[in-house]
Amino acid sequence: ADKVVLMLNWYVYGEHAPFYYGKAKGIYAAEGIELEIQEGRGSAATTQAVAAKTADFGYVDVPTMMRAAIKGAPVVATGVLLQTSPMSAMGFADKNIRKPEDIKGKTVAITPADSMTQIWPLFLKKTGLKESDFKTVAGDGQTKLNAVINGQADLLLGYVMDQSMKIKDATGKDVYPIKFADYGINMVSSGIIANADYVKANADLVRRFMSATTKAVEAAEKEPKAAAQSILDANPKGGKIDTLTQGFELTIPLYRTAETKGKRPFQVTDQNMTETVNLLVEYGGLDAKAKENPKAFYTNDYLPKSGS
Amino acid sequence: MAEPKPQHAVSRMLNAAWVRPFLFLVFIVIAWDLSIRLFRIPAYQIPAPLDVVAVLRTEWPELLRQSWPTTYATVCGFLLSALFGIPVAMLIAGSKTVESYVYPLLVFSQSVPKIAIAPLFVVWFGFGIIPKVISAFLLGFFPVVVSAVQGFKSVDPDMVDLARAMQGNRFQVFCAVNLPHALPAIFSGLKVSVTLAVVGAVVGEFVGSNSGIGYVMQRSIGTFDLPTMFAALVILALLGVVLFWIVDRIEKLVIPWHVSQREDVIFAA
Amino acid sequence: MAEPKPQHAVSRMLNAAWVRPFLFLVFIVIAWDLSIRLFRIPAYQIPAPLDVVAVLRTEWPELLRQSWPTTYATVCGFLLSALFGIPVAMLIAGSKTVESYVYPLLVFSQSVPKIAIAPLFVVWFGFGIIPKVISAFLLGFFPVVVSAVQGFKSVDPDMVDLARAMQGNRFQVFCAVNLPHALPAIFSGLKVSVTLAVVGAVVGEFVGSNSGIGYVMQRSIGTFDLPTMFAALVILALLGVVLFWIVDRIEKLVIPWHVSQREDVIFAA
Amino acid sequence: MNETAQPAAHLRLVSDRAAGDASGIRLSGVSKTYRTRDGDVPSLRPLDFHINDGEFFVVVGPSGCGKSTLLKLISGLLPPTSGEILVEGEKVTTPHGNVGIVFQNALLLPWRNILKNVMLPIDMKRLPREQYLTRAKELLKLVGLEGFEKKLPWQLSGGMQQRASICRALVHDPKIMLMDEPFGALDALTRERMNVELMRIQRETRKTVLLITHSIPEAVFLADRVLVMTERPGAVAAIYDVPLPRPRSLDVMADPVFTELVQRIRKHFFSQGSLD
Amino acid sequence: MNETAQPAAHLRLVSDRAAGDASGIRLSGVSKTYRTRDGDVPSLRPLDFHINDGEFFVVVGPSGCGKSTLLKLISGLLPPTSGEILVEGEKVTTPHGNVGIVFQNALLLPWRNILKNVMLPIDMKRLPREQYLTRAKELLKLVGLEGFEKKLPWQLSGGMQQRASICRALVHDPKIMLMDEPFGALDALTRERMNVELMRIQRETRKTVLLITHSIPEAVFLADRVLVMTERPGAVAAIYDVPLPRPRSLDVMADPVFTELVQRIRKHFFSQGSLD
Ligand SMILES: Nc1ncnc2c1ncn2[C@@H]1O[C@H](COP(=O)(O)OP(=O)(O)OP(=O)(O)O)[C@@H](O)[C@H]1O
Ligand SMILES: Nc1ncnc2c1ncn2[C@@H]1O[C@H](COP(=O)(O)OP(=O)(O)OP(=O)(O)O)[C@@H](O)[C@H]1O
Ligand SMILES: [Mg+2]
Ligand SMILES: [Mg+2]
Repeated sequence: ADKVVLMLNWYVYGEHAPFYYGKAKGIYAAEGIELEIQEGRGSAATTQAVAAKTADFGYVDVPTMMRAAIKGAPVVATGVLLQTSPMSAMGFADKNIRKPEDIKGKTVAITPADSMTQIWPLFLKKTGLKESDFKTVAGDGQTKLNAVINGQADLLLGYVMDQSMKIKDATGKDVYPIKFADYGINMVSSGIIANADYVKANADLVRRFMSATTKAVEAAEKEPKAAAQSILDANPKGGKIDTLTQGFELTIPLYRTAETKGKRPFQVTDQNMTETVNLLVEYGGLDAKAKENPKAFYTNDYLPKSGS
Repeated sequence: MAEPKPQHAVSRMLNAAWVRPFLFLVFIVIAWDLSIRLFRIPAYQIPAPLDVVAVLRTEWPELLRQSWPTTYATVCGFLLSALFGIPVAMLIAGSKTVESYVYPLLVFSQSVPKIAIAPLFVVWFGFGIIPKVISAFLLGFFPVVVSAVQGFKSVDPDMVDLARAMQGNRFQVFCAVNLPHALPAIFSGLKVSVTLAVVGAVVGEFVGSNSGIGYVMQRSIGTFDLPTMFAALVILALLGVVLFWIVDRIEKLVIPWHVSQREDVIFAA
Repeated sequence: MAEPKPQHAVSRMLNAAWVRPFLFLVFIVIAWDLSIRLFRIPAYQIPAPLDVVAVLRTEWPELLRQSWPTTYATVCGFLLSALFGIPVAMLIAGSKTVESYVYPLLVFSQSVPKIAIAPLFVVWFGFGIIPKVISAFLLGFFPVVVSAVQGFKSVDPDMVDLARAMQGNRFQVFCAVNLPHALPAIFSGLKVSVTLAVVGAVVGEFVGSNSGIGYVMQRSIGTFDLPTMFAALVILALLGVVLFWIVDRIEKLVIPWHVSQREDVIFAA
Repeated sequence: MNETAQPAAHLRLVSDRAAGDASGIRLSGVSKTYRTRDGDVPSLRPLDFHINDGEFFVVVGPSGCGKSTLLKLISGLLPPTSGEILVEGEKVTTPHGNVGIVFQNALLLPWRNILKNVMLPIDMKRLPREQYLTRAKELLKLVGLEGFEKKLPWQLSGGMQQRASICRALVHDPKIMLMDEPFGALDALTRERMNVELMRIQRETRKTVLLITHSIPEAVFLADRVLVMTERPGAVAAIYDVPLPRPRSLDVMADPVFTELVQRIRKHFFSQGSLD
Repeated sequence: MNETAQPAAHLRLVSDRAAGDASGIRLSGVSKTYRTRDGDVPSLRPLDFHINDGEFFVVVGPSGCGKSTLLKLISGLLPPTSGEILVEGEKVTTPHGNVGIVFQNALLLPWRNILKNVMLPIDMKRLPREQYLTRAKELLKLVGLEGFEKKLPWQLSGGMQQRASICRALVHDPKIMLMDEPFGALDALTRERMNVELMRIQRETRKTVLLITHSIPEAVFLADRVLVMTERPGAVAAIYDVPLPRPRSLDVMADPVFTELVQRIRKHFFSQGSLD
């Protein structure tokens, strides 16, 4: 079997369930792939690792990959899994912040220049808010959580399936996310990336890998709990089963947009990608020359054709 | 002239070798517990010591297993620091020209936070032990150099003359006079270095490793598993204390002649 | 007895005060450029020096503005290190009992990576300057203590006796003999401390701050803006070099009597 | 010489009965053993003697017999292994009273220039600086160190350092002087000049002086009484009265009492060792 | 004494013409000025003299006149400000040849025990350790330090340290000995014994010895020639031949030639200073 290393974007959490599930169910083995899953330290680091061929595939935030690619990193997305953005502004449910207007006069915790913070101005524009309507505090991921938990901030910018779970874990209280996607911001998020040269040299292997991954996602979608359990089986210290399950369940709706409803996973539309690139160029500090050829960043060529 | 009489029995008891580490641990736990109660620190900020102790009890085989890679990386990084730091210090102390070029370079490299450049190590050296060792080395290196330079430069020129007059070559003179004279200073550098090497190894694990205490810590931060995270911190701290103690013992063996090793108290009654 | 004759003119030129920092910068840039070319490091890993210089040129007002908070936090943290470190070292050197309890405690606290506990500072002290100062202080504190303890303990007991015989009280004896004797060691600790304080301040900014070089750095990591990130690193490194140099100057002023300050070369020809 | 008959007054061993009062320095049963890692080093056998107030007391003895140890014991810097030391009636446990000490090696603080080194006792005792500054400068001039006030110790020759340390012991005009071979590194002329100066100062200010020396003529020239010690571990071999009138000039060295006493003390040494 | 008439041979200033060969130590126009931050300190005025091979050459002079500086110049540890020094015909620029030095302070390395301190030259010169170990122990015994081999320097008395440093200078049996007040901290008996020993060793091994001392009788007792220096900055005041036959015993001190020479040298000192 071919040995393949997949590096995740972060330490394992609910979103990663399909990979573990696929491995546990022998879906990868069936395609002749011996999969090794590496935990990561952020999308940027994983992208660099893939570019440097330290890992074969990466599961990263695709916009982050685009920024690296435009700087010359030889990486390409061979499948975009989260076609809807999980970005949201969230606070404790009992604070009753449910609409953009509720943010007025509140304090928002952000991490400087992370993907959410970059899109944040667009969200404000779309919802008619101004920077002066609220206060901002900045810190790293941990600080953001702490700030909300301790009341130094009312909201934080985070992913629906990630930070909300952590806050709930820590405090037992529910969190209400205001999703950016609900306000007309269409942007892709995580996907599978690989080294461009590696893809050329191993076209068949990439095809098999994507095929297996597609099947793994489909299988996991149907059995969220079992999929989450597979994380713990491989990784006994990977978290609590409830949190992992809930986190994964929150991820599933992000797999498809209105256009790709009913399709198999990873079948991202060109329009969705172009829109993402345009948004990133305008708000996300992506170099303007990215607009010239959005297709350079991704390919659906290695995905299995619809059907099975 | 040592301590005043009345406290003698008590202080001797408190100083008995086997009592100290024990008392010390008890003290830490109590201070911890007290400050949690006193400042009303909620459990999602700092867990109660008992929870941490529980984790340490139930998870110790796993924690022990994870501490080996960290210990290994720390020790390697530390040894590299000593191995490179002392000769570099030798060169710096030996020549003003070397000093004026190499020293700023070192300082330059030191003020860069390792956590910011550590991801590059991972890119270059992968996820193995190497990035951790490098990270530990980079943190531990500088204190050794600075202290050793100070030690080498503080030597009495008359003593150097003494050895020179015996036609010792530069290196012999160095080994006979400068090096032993600098040993106390070097050891003080090594002591700082060894604790920083622990931090360096963990930082290395933060950015790229799937084993080690740093990994355990980062993962438990992710799942908000504070008792495990603090258990990892406790283990790190203990690792630092043990390595520091080992360096201290070696110092006692290597420089028995030094004033700090004489039996009397340094400050008089 | 200093340098051999033939090199004299060249080495004097190379050592002229104004040439050195300039040469030093040139050297760094060249080394950087060379290693990029030599190891074929792609621009998305390490940017070319010229790109970084370009950022430094165009963005310098912003970068300058952002370096003030970092500098301020560094200096405050460093001063606190010195202010607390020296008295603590005094106590440790003064009493074996204090040593056996306080020292392990310090080591214990040192081996914990600050980056792991810094988020708690933000929780307790908010997003202002305080967590940065504390972080800088915590990193800078230990080297001062260790070096000062070594310095205090190395003093010639006969000199202490001399001052004691004049009926100086403990504190006077300390100030007249132990402290000046320990100054060279203390300064070596301060030099390590000041570079670590820079790192500490930046770590503080990483975890929670709206300004400072650490903030710039984190922002540019997010946008994959490597030239800006490296510009920030260069500024940090320069900050470290400048602060180190200041400490070195102060050392020269404070201990003109020390052997290391004599004009002759330490190692002889 | 008629040694076998009635010995001359100065050659008699002096009985060590002091006036019963509480003045001076009194040692009873004082011994010292250094404990080192590789066994004990006995340094002083129990000593009993006393030094009267205002007396010039000189100690001679072979190298390593415990003279410096004795001085440290009396100054309160070392605790005796047994016995007790009384200074002006009070038991010595820590450094005490109004004492000036010259240690065997000059022991100047390398971070103070010569003048500041001399002023050290003033700083330690918090005496008014200005007042003693002129005195310090005068003393430096007296010992021939004018112009070296601002130099650092390592810029002085061995003998100059020793002279500076003598100034340091004298600057606060102490009641008791303890001097450990203060003139060892001085040339003959300077040494004699310093002897005369020290004698003058002692007479004028009625100091109690304990001086250790290796020069027997110097001992006899300066002393009211001379203590001769045996080899290590040191004990009292003899204590001699020096019945030479004061003030003494260098001419006294020609006095037969002087030469006879010097001869007598020399014999102590030679009876222990054997010259090849 | 008939000083005004034809002076006795030993009282004549010796003309400093050496045999034209390249042996011994030759100084021509050697001067030294220390440059310090606050101005220059002239320490030696230009000196011209030479020391013959196998000669016992003693230097006396007032404290601070530059004797130690002279020794450091000859040993090659300090560069002269002007002039040049030839040792066995070769110009001195760095420490050279087969030399043993006793510095003014004992300068024992605190991290070596006494025996290892004595063995230092063996280590520096990479001579066979075993062979010299017995010699080192014999020397220590000779100076009365038997049983202190394993002690650290600070556990010894001042005089004992000085004796150890003499052993260190002798252990490798050097051709040239440079000794800076080697017996300053020794008591009269030990000192005389060491004088005799040193003289015996010098005679037996035909060493060239340059010895600095403050004791004029010692100088005359030991020396083939005595160099008298003036006050700082030092210059040659006179060089005296000592026409006493060898081997000399301590009895030579009663010889009128001896006493006369001592008197004569003393006069140099007293003509410069003035005794109050
Ligand atoms: N700190 C110490 N530890 C152990 N032994 C010591 C210490 N100080 C002195 N001694 C021993 O005590 C004895 C007496 O030493 P002391 O210095 O009193 O002699 P001294 O009479 O002053 O000799 P000298 O005339 O040579 O100075 C010596 O044998 C010495 O080895
Ligand atoms: N390193 C130095 N820097 C400046 N001046 C110095 C230095 N060493 C010695 N001197 C000066 O040079 C002069 C001669 O010093 P040297 O040590 O040679 O005297 P000496 O004859 O050995 O005196 P002594 O008999 O007191 O030891 C002194 O005036 C001294 O102040
Ligand atoms: Mg002594
Ligand atoms: Mg001298």
